[in-house]
Amino acid sequence: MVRNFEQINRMFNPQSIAVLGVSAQGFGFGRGILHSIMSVGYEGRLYPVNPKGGEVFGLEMHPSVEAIPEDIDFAIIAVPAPAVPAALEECRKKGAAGAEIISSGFSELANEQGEELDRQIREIAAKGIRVLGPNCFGIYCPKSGLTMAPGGDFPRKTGPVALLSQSGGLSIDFVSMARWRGFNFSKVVSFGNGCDLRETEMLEYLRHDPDTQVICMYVEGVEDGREFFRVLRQTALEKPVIILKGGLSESGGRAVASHTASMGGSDKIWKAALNQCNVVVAETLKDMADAALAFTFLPRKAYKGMTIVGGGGALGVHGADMAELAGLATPLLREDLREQIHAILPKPGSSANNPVDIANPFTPPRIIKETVMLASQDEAIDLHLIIQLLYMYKANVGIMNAKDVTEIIPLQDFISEYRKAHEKAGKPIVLALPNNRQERESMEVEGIIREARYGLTEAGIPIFDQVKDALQAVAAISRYTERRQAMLG
Amino acid sequence: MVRNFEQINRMFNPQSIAVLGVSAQGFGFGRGILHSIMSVGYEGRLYPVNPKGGEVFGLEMHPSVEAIPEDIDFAIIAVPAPAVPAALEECRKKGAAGAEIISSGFSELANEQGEELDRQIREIAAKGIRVLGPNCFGIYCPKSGLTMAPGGDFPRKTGPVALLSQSGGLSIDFVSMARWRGFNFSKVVSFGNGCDLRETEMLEYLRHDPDTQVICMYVEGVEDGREFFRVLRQTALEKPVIILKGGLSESGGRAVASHTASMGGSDKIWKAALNQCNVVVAETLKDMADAALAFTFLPRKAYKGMTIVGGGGALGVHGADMAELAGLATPLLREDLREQIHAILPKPGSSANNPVDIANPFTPPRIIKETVMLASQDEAIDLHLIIQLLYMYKANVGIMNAKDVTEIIPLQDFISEYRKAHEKAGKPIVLALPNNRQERESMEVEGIIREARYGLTEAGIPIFDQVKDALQAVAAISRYTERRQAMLG
Amino acid sequence: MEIIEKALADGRSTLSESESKQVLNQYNIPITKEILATNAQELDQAVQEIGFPLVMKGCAADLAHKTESGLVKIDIRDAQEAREAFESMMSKMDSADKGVLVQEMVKGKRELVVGLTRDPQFGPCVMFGLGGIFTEVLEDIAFRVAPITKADALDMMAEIKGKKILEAIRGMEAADKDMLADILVAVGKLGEENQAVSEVDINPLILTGGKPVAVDALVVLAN
Amino acid sequence: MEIIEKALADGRSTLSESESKQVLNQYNIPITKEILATNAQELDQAVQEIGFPLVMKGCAADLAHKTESGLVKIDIRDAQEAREAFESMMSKMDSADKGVLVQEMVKGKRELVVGLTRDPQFGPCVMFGLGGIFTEVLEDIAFRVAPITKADALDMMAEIKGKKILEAIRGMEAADKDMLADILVAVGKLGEENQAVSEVDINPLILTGGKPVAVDALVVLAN
Repeated sequence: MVRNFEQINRMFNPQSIAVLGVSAQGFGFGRGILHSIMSVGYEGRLYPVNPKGGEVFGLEMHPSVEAIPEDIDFAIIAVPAPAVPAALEECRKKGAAGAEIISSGFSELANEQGEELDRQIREIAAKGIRVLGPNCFGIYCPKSGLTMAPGGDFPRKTGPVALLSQSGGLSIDFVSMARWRGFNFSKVVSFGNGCDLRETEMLEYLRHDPDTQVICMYVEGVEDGREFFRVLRQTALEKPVIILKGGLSESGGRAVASHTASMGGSDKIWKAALNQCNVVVAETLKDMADAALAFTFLPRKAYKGMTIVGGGGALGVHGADMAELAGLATPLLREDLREQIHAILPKPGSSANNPVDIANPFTPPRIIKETVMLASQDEAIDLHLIIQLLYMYKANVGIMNAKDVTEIIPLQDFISEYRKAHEKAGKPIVLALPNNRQERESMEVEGIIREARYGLTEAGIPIFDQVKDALQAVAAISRYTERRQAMLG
Repeated sequence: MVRNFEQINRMFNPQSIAVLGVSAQGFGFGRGILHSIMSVGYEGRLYPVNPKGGEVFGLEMHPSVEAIPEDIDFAIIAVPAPAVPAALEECRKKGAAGAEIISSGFSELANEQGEELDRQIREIAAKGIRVLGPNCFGIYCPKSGLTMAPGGDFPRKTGPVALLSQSGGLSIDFVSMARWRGFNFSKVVSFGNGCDLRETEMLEYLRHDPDTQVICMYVEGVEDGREFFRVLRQTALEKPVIILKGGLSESGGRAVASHTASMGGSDKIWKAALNQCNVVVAETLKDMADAALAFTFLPRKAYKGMTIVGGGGALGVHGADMAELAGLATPLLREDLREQIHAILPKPGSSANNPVDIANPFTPPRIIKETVMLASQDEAIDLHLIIQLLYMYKANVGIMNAKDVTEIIPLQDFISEYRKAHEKAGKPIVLALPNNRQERESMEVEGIIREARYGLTEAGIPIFDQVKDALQAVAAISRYTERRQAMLG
Repeated sequence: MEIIEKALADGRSTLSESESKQVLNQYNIPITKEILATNAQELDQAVQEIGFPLVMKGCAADLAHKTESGLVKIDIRDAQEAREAFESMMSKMDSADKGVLVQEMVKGKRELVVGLTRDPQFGPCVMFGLGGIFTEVLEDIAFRVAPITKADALDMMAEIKGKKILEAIRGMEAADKDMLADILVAVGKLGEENQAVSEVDINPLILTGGKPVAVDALVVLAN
Repeated sequence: MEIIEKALADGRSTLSESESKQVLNQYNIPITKEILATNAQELDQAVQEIGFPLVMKGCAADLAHKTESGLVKIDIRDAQEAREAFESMMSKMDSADKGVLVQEMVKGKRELVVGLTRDPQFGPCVMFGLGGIFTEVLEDIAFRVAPITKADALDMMAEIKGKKILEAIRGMEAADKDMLADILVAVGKLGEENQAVSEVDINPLILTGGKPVAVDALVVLAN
């Protein structure tokens, strides 16, 4: 197994790559992925292949794989489906550890010709070259500079999250959702039809991968349920695994059939199997991104009690309701702390009960920081949720005689005070930072919110759009941690 | 009752307003609301009152209400709590139909002095002046130009939605969330402690209000449950009522107590009562806004079958899963239509099954329009959901050699083709228009999405952030309509 | 209602099973055929009238945990058994109004619960759900604010998770939903018309061949 | 296992109740005390051994809807009743292997279900939930992929909505969760070790004084 992983490691970290099926002009997949890899700044050697020769993006085209002047580590195959088996065999002979086949037109068409091509690919793979795809987007590995076709501007910053997905489009989406949430990737793999490498083996690989601490998966069907289950159970004991399962509904199942030609499996058994393995089940891709953010930023702990701090009573009421739904408590704070918090809050309209009502959204960040520091002294409190309605400042522009909202939002103050709170409070802080002013005329509010999010995530504070998103993500960590402890006895 | 409503009508549409408690400088509430009303462009006569006289925003201050040169229709009271009863009595004598008391420091403090002030207000109200508040933000009525304190830039455009809320901050938030979603208001009322006018009477008023077609409510507790129930049941039979109930959890209930001093009531009975009245129950304020959008834009119908149209297989799988969870079906389309749709879709990678996979997010809007027009001919289809990933264009900027994304997104095409589809398809269209590229460096993508949202909502197409949001909102209409028909026998 | 007024006058906060069922009976809610016996002679008459097999239950106001206290005996098949049960039960109770309720044994596996509760905000509310031990185990119940319409009552039956229990399953007849709806409407009316009634608990309401019968009942009064 | 192999050799796709229980018994799953009688003499012996009250059930492979077909009689209290039931049941069945199962009457109100199913993707899966008519009415069941650990089994008990049924309620003893867990683990093992078994259905598994006993069981074979 370990030997095998060395081969897969070579695929993720190739020194030389052949790209087959690159046209000199147009927007074909081959040319697209070459462009992406160059844009992302891959440092190894790139060998575009086109029988007609010529040049592309300043690189010489090679008439065949054989004509490449050295052995290759990895191949990206984008030739038309019928030409794929021969191309793959050429790459194998050229020493490639593996290949990703991004061409489509295989078993996903659910016709005989497609099935036959898949079979041929499997035969060649069995001779020693490992294959991702066909009908996939392949690998994004920020460490090595390998990226997917529309991922030319993906970050090179690495992080602890891996994604394993049957769908290519969804991989692109997920990386996009991660970059502004502030978490990064070890490896992203889209394996499409999964003729050779697919969910189970890749999961086992990621389990052993020292760069991966959190594993996200999009699964429609699996090839060998029992083996997948065995590996999943073991993996989830070691690293949190977050899964979005597609095709649980009847017509979702039908869409799966036309999408990657795999069996959906029975709804109830799937849910039971994921639950049994202590998998974090995400309902939407957004939920998966929020959970990955939480698992990346927050200590793994069974969070029970929390404070909710925000300006406006209804906000706190709603927060407490959502917390209870998520299985989190907002207990009344210790009396001495309540008194000290009461003393620093603006009056009237504030409340030092938990949820803590800071009276209005314009209460200075220093006071919120102090509130959080005080509340941290309560042993019943494991975590703080601050609800920050920055967009509310917009309504004050007129009466404050300001030029625009950037003048009156103390943005740097927020970032620096919350940074301090994060460093000194001794208990994690999460922020809900919604923007309820998304009209065309308030782009500057969006700009500020993005700056705030960037500054705070850089400081290590995870930011969520909505209160409910934050609470669900925290609750997922609690559940995972508690059950893991129970499973380990 | 009708006579009573005439008095309330006068409060919403005053010709003259006294504002009590306006300071010449600073950011006090009185000065704030005066500024807001002037900013919004109120056309009636405004009389700021300050015993010291002087000027504010170019208006003469009157030393007392009595000194105002004419009788007043409405009063806005922002003087300190202990001075409120006397101020209210002055306004009553000056002929005011009603007043909103935005000062705080009353029964919400849960002390004897506060209770006593509330009692005095009730006594004066009983003599004939109707009161909103205290501890409220009062009225926003775009038709008359009356607005709330931080609502100086609220739209003057009127619409069919009314909001009735104990919380003022939440009212502001909800109006903000409405403006970019594209729906507008008949009346928004925040009644705070609700000494006089509150949920039941205002609901009855809105039931009779010809300008109101959809009623949203934020409720923590009610004064007379049985009477509220009776009016709610009758109202929801005539107009959809969407309710966000705060304080169902234990600590949410505690926050309610400190917020507006009303009883939360038992969780189960509340849910049962709302269900019995066929209320649309919203879990979050965002859900309430999405439901209001759907009820405003879409015909009231028991939607059952729908198409889901999007680029990328996993997207359709997920859409179908979410639809089933919401109780909506995505049936296979009629064979002849499937063939016609298949013929116009790009290949390979597309599927004319339902969900319809348009292969990638860059398929021209004309093809999506034609798909929708064809699918409309299927009798099993009541509605279309298009999933539009405009942000995906951003990744193509490099390979397309474009200056930026605005160059390559056919924005006007989208708007005009979808407009045509909306006008001619004969079945409603809803759009999910997420933005998964919210990093600081992609503000231009956000700008385009907002333009698209604006253009499409202007054309009558409701736009939701996420697929799940759209499906939940449509499902709410189906449930409301079906149960209403059942209740009417 | 006379029974209620009398109990209130006596300072009692509950009605006995027998009294509770008389109240239900006045609202046309079907109850078990039953006779209260306070001595051996009444017992013999009651047994003769009800017929075997029968059920016997200790009966007095404020009796709790009848089953656990040995105050319920089912499937009594002869006079000897009945006499022994009577003596045993009488010896276990000490209130002045004590007696033994001789009751027909209702055949039916499906137990439901119907109840009334007073919510501080919404007043009398009708409850419907799975009965017997499942009321406690599953809390699969629906509430409606009274007064309720027949449509409300049917809605309640459709709302519980175990609604399939009302269908024709395992060779049993479908429940008479019309009769059930009438019972729910009647319980709401009972709550509306008797401010002194703070709770009603009919549990179990057994489906016997599809027809509901109140087999045990408790009316609680507000003091 | 011999019983299974014989049934497969006979081309059968189900085991009779008696055979099914023997399979369970080999996995240490507690079953009712029972004796199969095929003639009057065997009946008398069986009745004597089991003792009254007892239950009689028609027994053959491929019997469906026993209750509805009059092939189940419970609470038989004397020899006369037993003889009548035997004759009536024998006359209603026509397969060669027919017989009547004479069974102890298990006391207990709480019915559970334990089962095994084979999922096309995940293989043998163990099921646990509320039994009797509630299996159908509520589908309050939990699944786990086999083999399962004891912790998995306890997890299943905590997962069902009606988990309170396992607690000490209404004067009944708490269920012996340890025994229940062993049963669930054993059913998983049975599925793992016998590829020919496609389904197991133990319904009801009755709690009698907290101890679970398999009162009815069906083993389905894959052909």
